[in-house]
Amino acid sequence: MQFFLEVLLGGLLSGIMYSLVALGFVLIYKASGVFNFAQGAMVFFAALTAVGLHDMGLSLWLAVPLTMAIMIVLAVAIEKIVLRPLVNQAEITLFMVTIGLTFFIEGLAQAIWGASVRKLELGIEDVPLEFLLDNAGIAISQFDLVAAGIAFVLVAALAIFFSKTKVGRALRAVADDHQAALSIGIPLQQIWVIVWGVAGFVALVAGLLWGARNGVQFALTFVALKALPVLILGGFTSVPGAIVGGLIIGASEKLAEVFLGPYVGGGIEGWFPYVLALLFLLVRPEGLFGEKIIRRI
Amino acid sequence: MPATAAQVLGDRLDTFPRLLMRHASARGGQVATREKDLGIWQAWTWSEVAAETRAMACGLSALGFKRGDNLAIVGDNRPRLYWAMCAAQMLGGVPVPMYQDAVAQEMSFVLENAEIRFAIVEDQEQVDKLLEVKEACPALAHILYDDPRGMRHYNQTFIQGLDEVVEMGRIHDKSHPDFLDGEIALGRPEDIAVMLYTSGTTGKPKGVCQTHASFITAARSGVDFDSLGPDDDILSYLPMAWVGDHLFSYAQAMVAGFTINCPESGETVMTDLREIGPTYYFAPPRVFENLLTTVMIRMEDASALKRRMFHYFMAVARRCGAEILDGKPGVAALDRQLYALGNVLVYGPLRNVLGMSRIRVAYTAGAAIGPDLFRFYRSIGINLKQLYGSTETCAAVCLQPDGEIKFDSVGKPAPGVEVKIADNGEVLVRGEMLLKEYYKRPDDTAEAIDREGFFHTGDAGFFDEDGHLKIIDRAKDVGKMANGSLFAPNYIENKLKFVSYIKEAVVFGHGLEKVCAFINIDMGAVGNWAERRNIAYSGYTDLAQKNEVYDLIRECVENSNAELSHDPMLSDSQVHRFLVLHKELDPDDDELTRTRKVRRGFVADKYRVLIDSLYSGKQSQFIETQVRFEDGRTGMVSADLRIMEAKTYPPQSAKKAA
Amino acid sequence: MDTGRKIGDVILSFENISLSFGGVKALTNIGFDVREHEIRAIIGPNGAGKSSMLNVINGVYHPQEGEIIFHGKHRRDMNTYESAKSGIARTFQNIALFKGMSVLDNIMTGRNLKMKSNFLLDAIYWGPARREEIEHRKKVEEIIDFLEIQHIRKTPVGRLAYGLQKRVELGRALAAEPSILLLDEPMAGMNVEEKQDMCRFILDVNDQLGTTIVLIEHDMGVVMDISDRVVVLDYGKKIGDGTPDEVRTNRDVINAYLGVAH
Amino acid sequence: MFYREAGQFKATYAEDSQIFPIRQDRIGMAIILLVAFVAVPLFASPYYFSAILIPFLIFALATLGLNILTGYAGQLSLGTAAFMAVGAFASYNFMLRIDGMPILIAFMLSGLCAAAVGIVFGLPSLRIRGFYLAASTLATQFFIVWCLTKIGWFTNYSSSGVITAQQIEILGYAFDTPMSKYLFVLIVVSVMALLAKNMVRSNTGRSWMAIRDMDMAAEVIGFRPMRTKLLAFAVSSFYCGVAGALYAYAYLGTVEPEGFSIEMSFRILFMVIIGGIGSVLGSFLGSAFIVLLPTALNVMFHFLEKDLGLELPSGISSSVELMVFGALIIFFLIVEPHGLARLWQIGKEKLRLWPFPH
Amino acid sequence: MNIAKKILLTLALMASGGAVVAAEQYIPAIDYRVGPYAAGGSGFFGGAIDYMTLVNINGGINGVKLIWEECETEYNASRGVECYERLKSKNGGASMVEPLSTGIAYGILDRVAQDKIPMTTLGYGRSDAADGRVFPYVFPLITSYWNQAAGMIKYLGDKEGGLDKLKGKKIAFLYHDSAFGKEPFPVLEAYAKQVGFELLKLAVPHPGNEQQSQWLQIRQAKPDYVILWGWGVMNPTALKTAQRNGYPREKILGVWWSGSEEDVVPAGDAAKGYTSMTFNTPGNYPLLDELKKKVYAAGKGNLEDKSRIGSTYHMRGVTAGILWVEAIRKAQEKFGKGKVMTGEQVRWGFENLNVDEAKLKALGALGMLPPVKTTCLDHEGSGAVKVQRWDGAAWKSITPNWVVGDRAMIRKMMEESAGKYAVEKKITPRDCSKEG
Repeated sequence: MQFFLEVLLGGLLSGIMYSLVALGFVLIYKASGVFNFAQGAMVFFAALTAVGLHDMGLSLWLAVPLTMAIMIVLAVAIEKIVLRPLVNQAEITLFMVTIGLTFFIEGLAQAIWGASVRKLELGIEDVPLEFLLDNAGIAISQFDLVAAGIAFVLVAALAIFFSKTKVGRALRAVADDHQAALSIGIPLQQIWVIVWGVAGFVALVAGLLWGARNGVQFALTFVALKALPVLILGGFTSVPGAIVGGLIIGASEKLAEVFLGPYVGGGIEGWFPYVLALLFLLVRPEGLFGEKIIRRI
Repeated sequence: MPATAAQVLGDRLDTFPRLLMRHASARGGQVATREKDLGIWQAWTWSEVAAETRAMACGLSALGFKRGDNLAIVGDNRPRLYWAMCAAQMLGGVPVPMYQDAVAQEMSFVLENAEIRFAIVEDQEQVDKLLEVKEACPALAHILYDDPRGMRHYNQTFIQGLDEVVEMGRIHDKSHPDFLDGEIALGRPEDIAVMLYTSGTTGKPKGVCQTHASFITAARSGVDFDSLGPDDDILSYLPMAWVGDHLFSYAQAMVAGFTINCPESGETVMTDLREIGPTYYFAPPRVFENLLTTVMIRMEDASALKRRMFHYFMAVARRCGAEILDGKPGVAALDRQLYALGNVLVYGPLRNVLGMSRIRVAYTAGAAIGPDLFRFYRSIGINLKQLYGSTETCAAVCLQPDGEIKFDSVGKPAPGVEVKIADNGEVLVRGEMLLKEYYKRPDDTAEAIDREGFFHTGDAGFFDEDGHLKIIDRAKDVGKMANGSLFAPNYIENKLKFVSYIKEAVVFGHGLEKVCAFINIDMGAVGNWAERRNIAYSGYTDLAQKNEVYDLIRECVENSNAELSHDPMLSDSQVHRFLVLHKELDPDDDELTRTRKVRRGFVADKYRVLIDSLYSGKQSQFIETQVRFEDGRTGMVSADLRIMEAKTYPPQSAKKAA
Repeated sequence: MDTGRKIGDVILSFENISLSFGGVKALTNIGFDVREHEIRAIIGPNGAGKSSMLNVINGVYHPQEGEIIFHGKHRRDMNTYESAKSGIARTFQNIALFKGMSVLDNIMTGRNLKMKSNFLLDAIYWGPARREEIEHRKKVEEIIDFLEIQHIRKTPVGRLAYGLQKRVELGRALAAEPSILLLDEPMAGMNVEEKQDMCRFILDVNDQLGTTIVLIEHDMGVVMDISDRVVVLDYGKKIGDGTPDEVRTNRDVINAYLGVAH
Repeated sequence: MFYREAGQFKATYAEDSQIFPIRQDRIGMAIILLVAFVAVPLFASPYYFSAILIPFLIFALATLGLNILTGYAGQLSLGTAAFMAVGAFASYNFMLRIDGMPILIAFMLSGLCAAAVGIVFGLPSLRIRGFYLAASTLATQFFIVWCLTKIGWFTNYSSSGVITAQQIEILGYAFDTPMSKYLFVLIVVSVMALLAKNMVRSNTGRSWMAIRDMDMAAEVIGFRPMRTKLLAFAVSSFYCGVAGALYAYAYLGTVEPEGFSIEMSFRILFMVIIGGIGSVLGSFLGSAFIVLLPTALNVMFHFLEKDLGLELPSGISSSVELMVFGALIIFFLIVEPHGLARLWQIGKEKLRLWPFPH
Repeated sequence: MNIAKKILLTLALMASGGAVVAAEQYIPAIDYRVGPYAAGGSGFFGGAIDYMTLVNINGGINGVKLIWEECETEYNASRGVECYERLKSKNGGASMVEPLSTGIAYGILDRVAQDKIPMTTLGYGRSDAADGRVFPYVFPLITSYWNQAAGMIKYLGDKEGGLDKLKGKKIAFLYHDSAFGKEPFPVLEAYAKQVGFELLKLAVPHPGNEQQSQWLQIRQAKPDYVILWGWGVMNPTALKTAQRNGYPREKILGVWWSGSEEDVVPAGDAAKGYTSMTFNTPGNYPLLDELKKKVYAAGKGNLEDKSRIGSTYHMRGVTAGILWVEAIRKAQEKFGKGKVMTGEQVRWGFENLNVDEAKLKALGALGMLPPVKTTCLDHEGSGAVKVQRWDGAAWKSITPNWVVGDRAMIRKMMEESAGKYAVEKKITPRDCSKEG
């Protein structure tokens, strides 16, 4: 039971890390209907830029805001050069263009900062909480708890941003109906820049946390793969969905790997979340919090 | 059937039914008729056509159609309507093709005049029209329709499907196998083969009776002239009642045995033309003109590079294209190379998109064709030629021989045709292709054909030094100016109208000191021209009065003046002053005939005030005119019309002589 | 074939049909019948449940209550495949053509139930598959001819004007050679001329092929002109049923609907 | 410009519904085939065969497979490489375990295995659409590769999970040179492309497109969504399976399950989209683009460096190659969001109407 | 339009490239410098190219200069094959090839035999390729995975005070779930059976950036040792996750792919004390000094980041360079000094390598790599490994001598496996007694 609890908690905390990445996808999809395949590349780019600047001697307090500025420049550039000419194109085309973007960003990141693996210390120790370990025999990483905290703060901030600020409400309007949004005078271009900027910010946070965990390297782009089942489960358009989905995916994949894996040769974490999400979708095709798809004829 | 057909025929190919039977036995498997229907080109071989025609003839006969009866044929170019002509001829009857777009009242005259008992029509629309006038034409006893669509509830006994009749005929033919062959055998070349009504600018239409002999002669001379054969294809899209279509799609097809192709519908003619790619083509100048206009307009939208390429090679073609087509020597080697390149890049593709890649010979007739227009087609390698003729002459008086094309003449008299010019300039014609008579109009017949057997065409013209006939105007329109020199208004008007910017022109000068003109601009061409120059305009009236437009038109008028100055007989007819009318001349306002010919007298009366101003030297004149809109409402248009002087040139003939 | 149509027996009838979506009632206790060869109109204001009714007829929606009697068989609901199979074809209020295909292909799809070929034969495209394709092409060409859309035969439907799209959609439905044709606002958004054409086509279909037609239409003039009997729905309830004249004088109908117009 | 369509009229429906109704297209196609079957084998170097042409053809086949599913039937999938893996490993086992198994039959059977797997993993498509479906197909990708890694039987208990393809031999003739392998692949791909074209232009294809364009309407006129979608999955997977078998047998020779990675699935999806959704021709164009472009860029950068003396640090040139590749994809999508096939179609229309612009 | 033209132009150039015959020994460098494994690719090929540059600076191999051409594979098998095919016939033909990628190595396994170009797979690829009778053109030089796994067990046994002391112990094998990770299974299983320890196999799905569940299992099973058979991001993640689950890193022993600076630096403190295998003894050598002096000082160094000189991957690349050059040198001894060797001749050189301590000393690399002596039967040539420990700043060797496992047992397994391959591929193994 104690072990079960440990696995469960560990899973939930991992799940939060997935949610963090999934959040970036959700933001962009929600506001512009673009399935942004480049989110992983953005995570990589953001983390690498921050660490690169840090390694050049800047303090993290300076490097991170500077990186954020760069991410905003990137968002503006993407909107101007890539998205604007493709307004009103099919979803799949926009999806594809983000794949082109992925290559470009990956190449850019490595051209600027090189391909070597870098270390990132955020000053949070990644060790089990002694208090818990001693008393309950459960190993819960300090780092994971901090990361979870940051993730929750981020989600809360986004929730407030969406519901309380003018821009946020505009974003929601755009998500609901492009035409309507345009007709009440919200410039779509501006919205896209903001949304890609915010997604860049989320990417930066995710990149820093994941980078501190595993090192800042190309493999950061792979975290996107962890986020996909979260998206399916939580729905492409729901911020809470990304969080809840992440928790479910994290916990269940760990439980499956630990308790089911040994019987089938292990390594099932790669596909288990997808199968889980798939089974879930069969029951609820629009995801946990996704908007119900009404088939009208 | 071939056996009996052969018996009937002997060697005499002197009537159309015999020609058909001959084709059926000589090339029974070859395609005689095609029609775009249900998405594909349905084809009938000569033997199938012969069988269908026989059946139709037998069916008609079973319904009581007799030798000497007239058969009205109304509809678009449908294979069965063509066959119906031959079916009538088999029985010794006379097909009377009628314009399918005529309204019921217009039809009733012909129906009555020709004492029509039988009518074969295309579809419900035509049936309805006939029913409308049935009261007035009590003789009309049978209406047979080709297309059964919508005909289910017409339960009048005198309305029958052609299908039924053909089926009936098949049975009849089977039970009386010798009947029809006998009927065909009775046919004589001097029988009337067809009756074509001429619209006529004045008075009631006249039925022109043409015999088998005259049409076959006319057709044969054309076929021999251009060596047409069974492998040729023609697109049959002109009204069947027009002599041109009858000559090309019926008579010549029967003589030469080539394939006629009926388009799917009026809207799809251009597409169908492109699909079929005929080898032999006939169209009035208006069609060629519209085509050229679309070519030019479509090219305007092309990229600058392509446009430049197009114009460059069109210039090359203008320089040497026609000469190369005529096989004339003296074309520079470089030009030949350029032309070959242009053929790959422009002319070939252009012929292709126009559907004219395969054309060996194309003819135009029915009205004068502008030299520029004519030259354009010849220069891109289309062997376009003019012919001259009328309904009364089976449309075959003069033809332009290959290699001797002059842009302003209609060619040399066709073989077996005698042409002479009367003292008053009128063109007189004699030959086997002349009409037998005007139906039930002995007076008119006598008036048209003089005692020597010459037919008075009503056209004024002259032979040039090479023996080519040049038509200048209708004889009755030719007048004299105050100084006694020749005034040929149509000639001048046509010259003006050959410029694409000018749609209509009316010139005045008979009995006057100098020539003045009303101009109608071509909305499409001038509008396009204006748009390219960023000239904003709100409509025809506004555009017509723009200074830029006036300048443009003046240039056109002056060009035409310059050309006229070269002509010794007409150099006095140069236009001195002109104005651009504030409205388009319109048949709805009775200013034009339905065939878009200017009603000179009417216009002169209606715009008297403008004419006065032209001759009084005023610089502008206010006018207000009532117009009728398409939906029947009327309204007023008014404008202050400017009047402009055009430069004239001294006669050039003196120099030329020197 | 000869002397026009004869209205036959009841082939389809509904009893107490009720349909709701998550608590919202779309249809309540609807009952009416359709006779063979007739033109039956369903009218009513927006949101009256007309389209829902059509969707019940061809099995897109499954009513929670009621009974459908089709060709004498009692059933709770229909399903799309079976209804197509048993000769019910339809058009849609918002044109539901296959945008990526040409007019010809769109109409060809209408013949799918008559085609026996399978994907293997299709892949080889030789012999039976090809013959079948050509045979059905002929039928489709007749429909194209009937609807006078020859000139747009190979145009992708997405590029066509609205009125023509409606016509193509009718063509697709006709391609199935249906015994019952459901038309959902076939003339919506058309100009007068297009409406006249459409009317003519509908009448011709009914007349020449004997097809039973169930029609939803807003244009009262058209409905009263061409239909044999009319059902009037309002807020999911039936408020009138009868010949155009009867309906025209029905008090409830006048109050609910016609009253606005006249 | 080269089109001379005047006079090419159709007198029968058979003529009208040919794959290439225009004579110039038929001639063009004949020339292409002649070049592919005669000229290329005569003149190309082994490098072209084994490094360019063979992978190009194999990926074109896989792209065609995915295009059937995504382009024609409208079901977005990201599991293509997995179906290729099924094909590769299935044919390996058929060849290994059944004595005297003819290779073509083995390929067919492996295609059928892939089709069966495709049907199973296509089942969710009955309820799930769009990106949800796409992301779900990743389950296929990961699960199948995992199975092949985990279950020793598939790899004949090779310690590392690697299989080595047997030689291609038909009626005693061994296809062992690059050229003969190329011809073998070419024949297979040509035949399958023809079959695919036939399917998509007949009722089968119409049923797919109907489901894609408007599934509700398709259902109402009698197409059965389940059957249609699953058929698309099956046919698509069959194509991918055969492509996978060719990938193992005619291209790499030795393959590991991880070789059929998600990156490969994505690559094939790029090919579909860049080439043109719902186009057989597009499958070939897309494959050519994605297979050739990185190579061409690489060669070009080497050219720039070596011959123009443009010295770049070695890491940077690789990165810049990647950037240019990404930028080109973006560029092409902006120029023509419907892919190269549409670009060709527009070009062809222009040529047909030449000298007119439209 | 312009780009297309250029591409065509370069394609044409590319096709004609093969015709030039050069008086230089040509080695294609099928490398990867972008993507997830870029660190390994750039380090390894950096080292090899640095060494070749040095050889050229020193006058080449008996006067024959080395040339090389790079081609980016992005670690993608398909692109690797294209690179190989493109580069193999350039400059008079490749003398050898080294893809540093299991996938690409598989993709060109048949091709190198056909093209008669020897392929080295230093420390990766098929272990059974060491059997030169079946794989005449493949050289898994120094140590294959199997010998390395044997060395690991040997080391652990030594640590416990004898192999038999491992009996009853529990060893967790945490591996990258791929062909690479599964390669040592037979060896480990054989040892487990022979020695009697419990082997706990734990798969980490690619890419391995999440290992919580595996380490929880380890935490619960409490194994005595964990063998980490990882790659790329999996390594720092393993160390970090070990730390957060409180597993002592001193008990983690990594494969050499888990033993580079790039693997431990991102893990930070979590890596301090972690041990891994290597076939280079970390440290400084006269050879490295020479590289810095002659190559880097002249600005001809291949690494952008000079601090990486002497790093694990770089040193491994230098090692590869030494072996390549020595193989060519050996071939020249037989086929003519100062001549350019063909691929087949170089193959002979690889098969008759004898890099002994004296040779290494002469090169200034004594102790950097174990002596290598290959034969027709044995394409591996050594099988020796070392163990190194990360002290937080650098790797330090902790085994004074080279560690060698049960080579006889491994040899037997290799021959069995190679035999099976030969049967499947219908290859008749060479008779080594006839080879000169």
